[in-house]
Amino acid sequence: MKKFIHDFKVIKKWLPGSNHVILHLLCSEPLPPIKAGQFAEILIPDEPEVFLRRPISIHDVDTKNNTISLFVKIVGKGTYKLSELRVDDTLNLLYPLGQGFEFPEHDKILLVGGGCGVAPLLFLAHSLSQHNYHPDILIGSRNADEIHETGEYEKYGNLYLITEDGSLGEKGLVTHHSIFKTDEFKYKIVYACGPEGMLKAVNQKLKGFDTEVFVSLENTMACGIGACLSCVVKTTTGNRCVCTEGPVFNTKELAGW
Amino acid sequence: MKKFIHDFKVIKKWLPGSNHVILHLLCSEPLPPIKAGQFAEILIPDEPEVFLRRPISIHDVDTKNNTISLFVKIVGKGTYKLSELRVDDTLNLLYPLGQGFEFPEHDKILLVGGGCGVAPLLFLAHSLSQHNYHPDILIGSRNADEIHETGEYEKYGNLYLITEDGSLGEKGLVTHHSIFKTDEFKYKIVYACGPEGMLKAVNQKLKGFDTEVFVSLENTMACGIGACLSCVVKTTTGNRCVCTEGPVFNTKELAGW
Amino acid sequence: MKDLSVKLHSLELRNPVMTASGTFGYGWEYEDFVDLSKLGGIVVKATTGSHREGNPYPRMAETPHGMLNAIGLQNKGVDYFIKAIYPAISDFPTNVIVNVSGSTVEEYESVAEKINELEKIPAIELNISCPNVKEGGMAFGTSCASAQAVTRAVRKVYKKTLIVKLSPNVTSIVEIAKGVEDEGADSISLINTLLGMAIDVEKRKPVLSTITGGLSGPAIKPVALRMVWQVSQEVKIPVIGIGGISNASDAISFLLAGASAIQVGTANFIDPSVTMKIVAGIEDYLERHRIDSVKDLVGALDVS
Amino acid sequence: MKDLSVKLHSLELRNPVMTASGTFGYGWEYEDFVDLSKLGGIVVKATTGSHREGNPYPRMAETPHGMLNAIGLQNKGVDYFIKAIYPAISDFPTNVIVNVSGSTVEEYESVAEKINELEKIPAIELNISCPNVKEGGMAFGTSCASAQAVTRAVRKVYKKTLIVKLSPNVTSIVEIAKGVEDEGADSISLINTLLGMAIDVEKRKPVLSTITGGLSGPAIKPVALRMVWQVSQEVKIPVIGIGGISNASDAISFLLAGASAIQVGTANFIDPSVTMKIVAGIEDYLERHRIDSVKDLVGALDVS
Ligand SMILES: Cc1cc2nc3c(=O)[nH]c(=O)nc-3n(C[C@H](O)[C@H](O)[C@H](O)COP(=O)(O)OP(=O)(O)OC[C@H]3O[C@@H](n4cnc5c(N)ncnc54)[C@H](O)[C@@H]3O)c2cc1C
Ligand SMILES: Cc1cc2nc3c(=O)[nH]c(=O)nc-3n(C[C@H](O)[C@H](O)[C@H](O)COP(=O)(O)OP(=O)(O)OC[C@H]3O[C@@H](n4cnc5c(N)ncnc54)[C@H](O)[C@@H]3O)c2cc1C
Ligand SMILES: Cc1cc2nc3c(=O)[nH]c(=O)nc-3n(C[C@H](O)[C@H](O)[C@H](O)COP(=O)(O)O)c2cc1C
Ligand SMILES: Cc1cc2nc3c(=O)[nH]c(=O)nc-3n(C[C@H](O)[C@H](O)[C@H](O)COP(=O)(O)O)c2cc1C
Ligand code: FES
Ligand code: FES
Repeated sequence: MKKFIHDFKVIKKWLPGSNHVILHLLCSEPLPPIKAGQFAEILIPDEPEVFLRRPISIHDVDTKNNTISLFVKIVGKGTYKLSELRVDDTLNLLYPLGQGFEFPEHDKILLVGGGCGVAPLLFLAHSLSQHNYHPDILIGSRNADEIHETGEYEKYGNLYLITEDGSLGEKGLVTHHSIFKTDEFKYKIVYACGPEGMLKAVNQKLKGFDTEVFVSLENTMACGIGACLSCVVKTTTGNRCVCTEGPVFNTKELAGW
Repeated sequence: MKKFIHDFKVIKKWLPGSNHVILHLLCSEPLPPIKAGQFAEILIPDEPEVFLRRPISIHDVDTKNNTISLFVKIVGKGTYKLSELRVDDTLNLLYPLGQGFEFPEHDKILLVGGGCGVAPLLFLAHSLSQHNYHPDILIGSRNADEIHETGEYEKYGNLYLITEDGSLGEKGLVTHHSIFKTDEFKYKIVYACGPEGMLKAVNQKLKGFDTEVFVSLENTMACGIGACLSCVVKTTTGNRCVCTEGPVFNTKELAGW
Repeated sequence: MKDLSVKLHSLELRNPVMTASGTFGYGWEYEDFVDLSKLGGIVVKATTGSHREGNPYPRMAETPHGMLNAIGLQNKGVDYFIKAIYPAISDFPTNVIVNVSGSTVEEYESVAEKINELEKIPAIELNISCPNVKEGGMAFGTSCASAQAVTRAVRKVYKKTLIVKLSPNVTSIVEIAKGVEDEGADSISLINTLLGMAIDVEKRKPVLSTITGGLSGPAIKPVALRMVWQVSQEVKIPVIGIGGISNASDAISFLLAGASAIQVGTANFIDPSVTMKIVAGIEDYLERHRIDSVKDLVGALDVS
Repeated sequence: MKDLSVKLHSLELRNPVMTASGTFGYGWEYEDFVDLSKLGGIVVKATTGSHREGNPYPRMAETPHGMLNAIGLQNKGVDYFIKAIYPAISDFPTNVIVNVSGSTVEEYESVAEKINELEKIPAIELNISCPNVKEGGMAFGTSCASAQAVTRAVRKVYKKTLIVKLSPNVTSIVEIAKGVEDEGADSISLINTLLGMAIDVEKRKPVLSTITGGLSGPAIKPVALRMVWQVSQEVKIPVIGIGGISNASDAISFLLAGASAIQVGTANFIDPSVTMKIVAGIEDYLERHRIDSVKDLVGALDVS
């Protein structure tokens, strides 16, 4: 897929909960085709402590209005700076990067998101729904403060929630959710995004099942386009770049999973 | 004099002409005593290409309102960033630095400013006037576009102008101004600020006269407080720091002038 | 029109702007952003005798105005390169130069010998300066005797333009530069990365799996510029300047310091189209300064 | 209350935060911003056998996240120091360490011998690594034999804590560190500046009057950290980490890498009160990580 470097204008920004920011960005050019699971490398403006671009998933795309949105957890200097942007500020994106999710042949789909890794799931649910799929969606988090936009997800599928402190939905870790009850588990495909520990736990949980598990990885990146080889993950066929061959992988291919 | 690091708030900013910015800054603490000719080391915010603070003269002080002003020529990244500041932005200053001008015993004073070097002259005229001196003021510049705030200077003394293209006042270089006519030159003290070439020309011009010439130098600086020894100028008594022993020097002390 | 062409021994470049090995992939990664026909050349990834997986993840750390990498020469080996990659890149409308690496003199020699057969590859860059492999790599570049030994062996089998890429992690870069010149190098490129390290204090662990790695980016530019200046005073063969170049003004600094051409590395990651801006910026500089040929900038630093 | 104290041979520091020579004047320049009684120590400017004017202006250039300096050891000489400066600083409520420089072994020796007589100076730092003087300086620090020769001569006449400050412009920092340890150094500090260069492309001139100068600041931190890590693995005497330290997290990196104390240099120029923030930040880190003594951080990097 052809990649672009475009300037976007911040048209809306809000700070849901205490450490997230959601940005709506208007592209200065017509948006190119973007697939769910793809990401952008963002140039962080005016921040002396940040040198490299930062990879952030495309959270949703609104082709009619030529906008995209980002869902960012504030974890360091770069993401903090993103949370400080004001409406009308400009942001430079290198995108769309990576392979994104492949659509399956059947409709027994579960999307699982944990913590901030949830970012690409909204666009995935949105895309699946546009193609007449009916995914179920499970979002897990530490507490209610970290779960946002539930109304958005509900547009595209049944939404299940779980929090570690029980403040929203069931109580426990994602893999404790009743959806994973052995005798009732009905999904053929699971798409999961979130912290690596959670992804591994989900994958372990489904080892005995006839289910394919796809995960979106978040290795640190320098270039985002396959040039630097920083972002590799060990697969059954050797080191492969998360930026160009991922970020989405079938866990069958991942060595040591 | 005791030095401080204070945050200032931009309360007014304007861009007179095409490559200058004037900033009015409100101090977050009561302003300490500041002498004309002293300067501040300014932390340039959010500019990855600027590492060190930038030395900028105190252009004027308004003790009643607890504000100072700066007059900055945009020549590079740091000064450009200053011109991009918005009202309510914060600026961090290390100040007041250097020795400033000494008040003379008599009242035959000429202030000479060239180009952007004019910055400290307004505060000097202001201070002299507060102490009942009546300086004459000569400002030279490339063209009318580079001469600003003439009304301010006129409050404190007679103002003479000269521009290289004759677009304001007399035509020529500063030293061509009729004020320097040999037979009429009456000043015992000249305070000059501006590009080094101009300062040297003024000094040369007055070599035969019974006049003391004080100049304000603009050597590049790292620390601004006498610690790094970057900013030295060669004097008759060896290398001396412009930041702590200047920026104002009697040209008699400067080697090779 | 200004004349931007330069020559490195018998290698003609349409302009002095090349891309640095390991930062530009095989070139196709950048095709959406760079018109390859407007580049002086591209130096492709390190190629070794056989397949290498490189070092474990994490291999990268951000530092102030720079980055550390510990890729460790991941590549599929020279035979795969010849079979699967060369056909895809041999018709690129620019000079394609292969960066040759190894763990033993024999490995360098055998890779160079194989690349020598590739008609469309006009030059190789001998990487005796990679800090990211346990055996060989940088070790060759940090002693004059071993730098000379590799160069000598490769010179025997490689008939086209031989560039030797030096390591900055040495006491006297000039000594090594002269050493490889004596062994028949046609050009010298410098610098490779400085050996550095980063620590995650919260985890109390090194950021890189290899503990140390190679520092690149604007942070190293002053050191690179100094070494280019020192070396170009002392050797007769053309020098290629590398290290932190991010804009036309950086590139011109290296030319003035004595480099006949330059390579852009880490800056490609921040702006994949940066090389195009650098070419345009050099042309603009020549216009503004009324200089007809970029060759007149080479070594034109005024130190009076 | 956490225990921040550390020991460098027989020199006791109330905390590991010192200031680097040439960046903190004689201490009084910072009295409006720093409570000297809260510093581990200050290393004052280089002192030589006789008065030196240093290099001509310009002596400083800004670089990406760093600066080049070419001060050239400007100072009034050891006798003036003893007569006019020592009385003013000898009662500072912290350790005052003198940075000793010279052009010949005899000069180092004679300065050290004179400083040895000053009761209130508990240690000297031997600067065999200044890149900014033609004769001597860095040359002593870039060969093991000459580094050893200076250390040996000074060790004979200097009876208190002897710190030797190393140059990073070498192929093997470990070799030189072990060399000076063998000659009786009580501690090693590193790094001094990397040799670098900057060019004003519009004027086509070097920015510094001396063409090349010493690079300092965050840009060099990864190199400094790597050298501290390498050296502290190989010597038994305590190491002092220097290079780009600008905040508590940087300081802790150096401690984890093996430094028993650190020095803050260039960062003082950007925030004259930075050392106070670093001391507070180290204390906060110990609190958060439930560590009682800063000594437990030294070399505690987890490389498993
Ligand atoms: C393909 C991809 C898609 C991503 N999508 C999103 C997204 O949609 N929303 C979102 O909030 N984040 C996303 N991330 C993660 C995001 O890139 C990092 O959080 C961000 O780069 C951190 O930058 P910073 O400057 O704020 O943190 P820094 O100041 O650089 O680091 C802060 C801390 O975070 C750690 N850290 C930084 N980057 C990573 C990483 N990639 N993996 C693990 N630890 C890291 C650092 O080690 C450090 O401890 C994605 C990452 C990838 C690779
Ligand atoms: C004591 C003192 C008082 C000053 N007062 C004022 C003032 O009131 N208003 C004002 O506009 N400027 C003043 N200056 C000059 C001002 O400090 C510089 O213009 C500024 O630092 C340039 O920063 P920059 O980042 O914009 O330029 P850079 O991007 O750093 O440099 C742009 C160009 O300017 C040159 N340059 C930078 N600094 C200097 C310098 N100090 N002398 C000569 N050339 C330089 C550089 O070599 C380069 O060619 C003063 C300087 C000193 C030392
Ligand atoms: C991710 C990465 C990989 C690199 N791989 C190689 C390599 O394979 N061979 C080589 O000679 N140099 C390699 N280098 C060094 C660069 O070619 C260049 O010499 C160095 O990065 C300095 O230039 P820069 O500051 O412009 O990046 C690599 C650098 C980076 C950042
Ligand atoms: C302006 C300046 C002057 C210096 N003078 C000396 C000196 O006289 N003696 C010395 O041993 N080191 C000197 N240094 C080196 C510093 O002490 C320190 O080793 C180096 O700057 C790296 O630390 P930093 O990155 O924290 O500045 C000087 C550094 C600077 C920036
Ligand atoms: S981030 Fe550079 S190859 Fe993936
Ligand atoms: S700027 Fe540091 S001594 Fe003057």
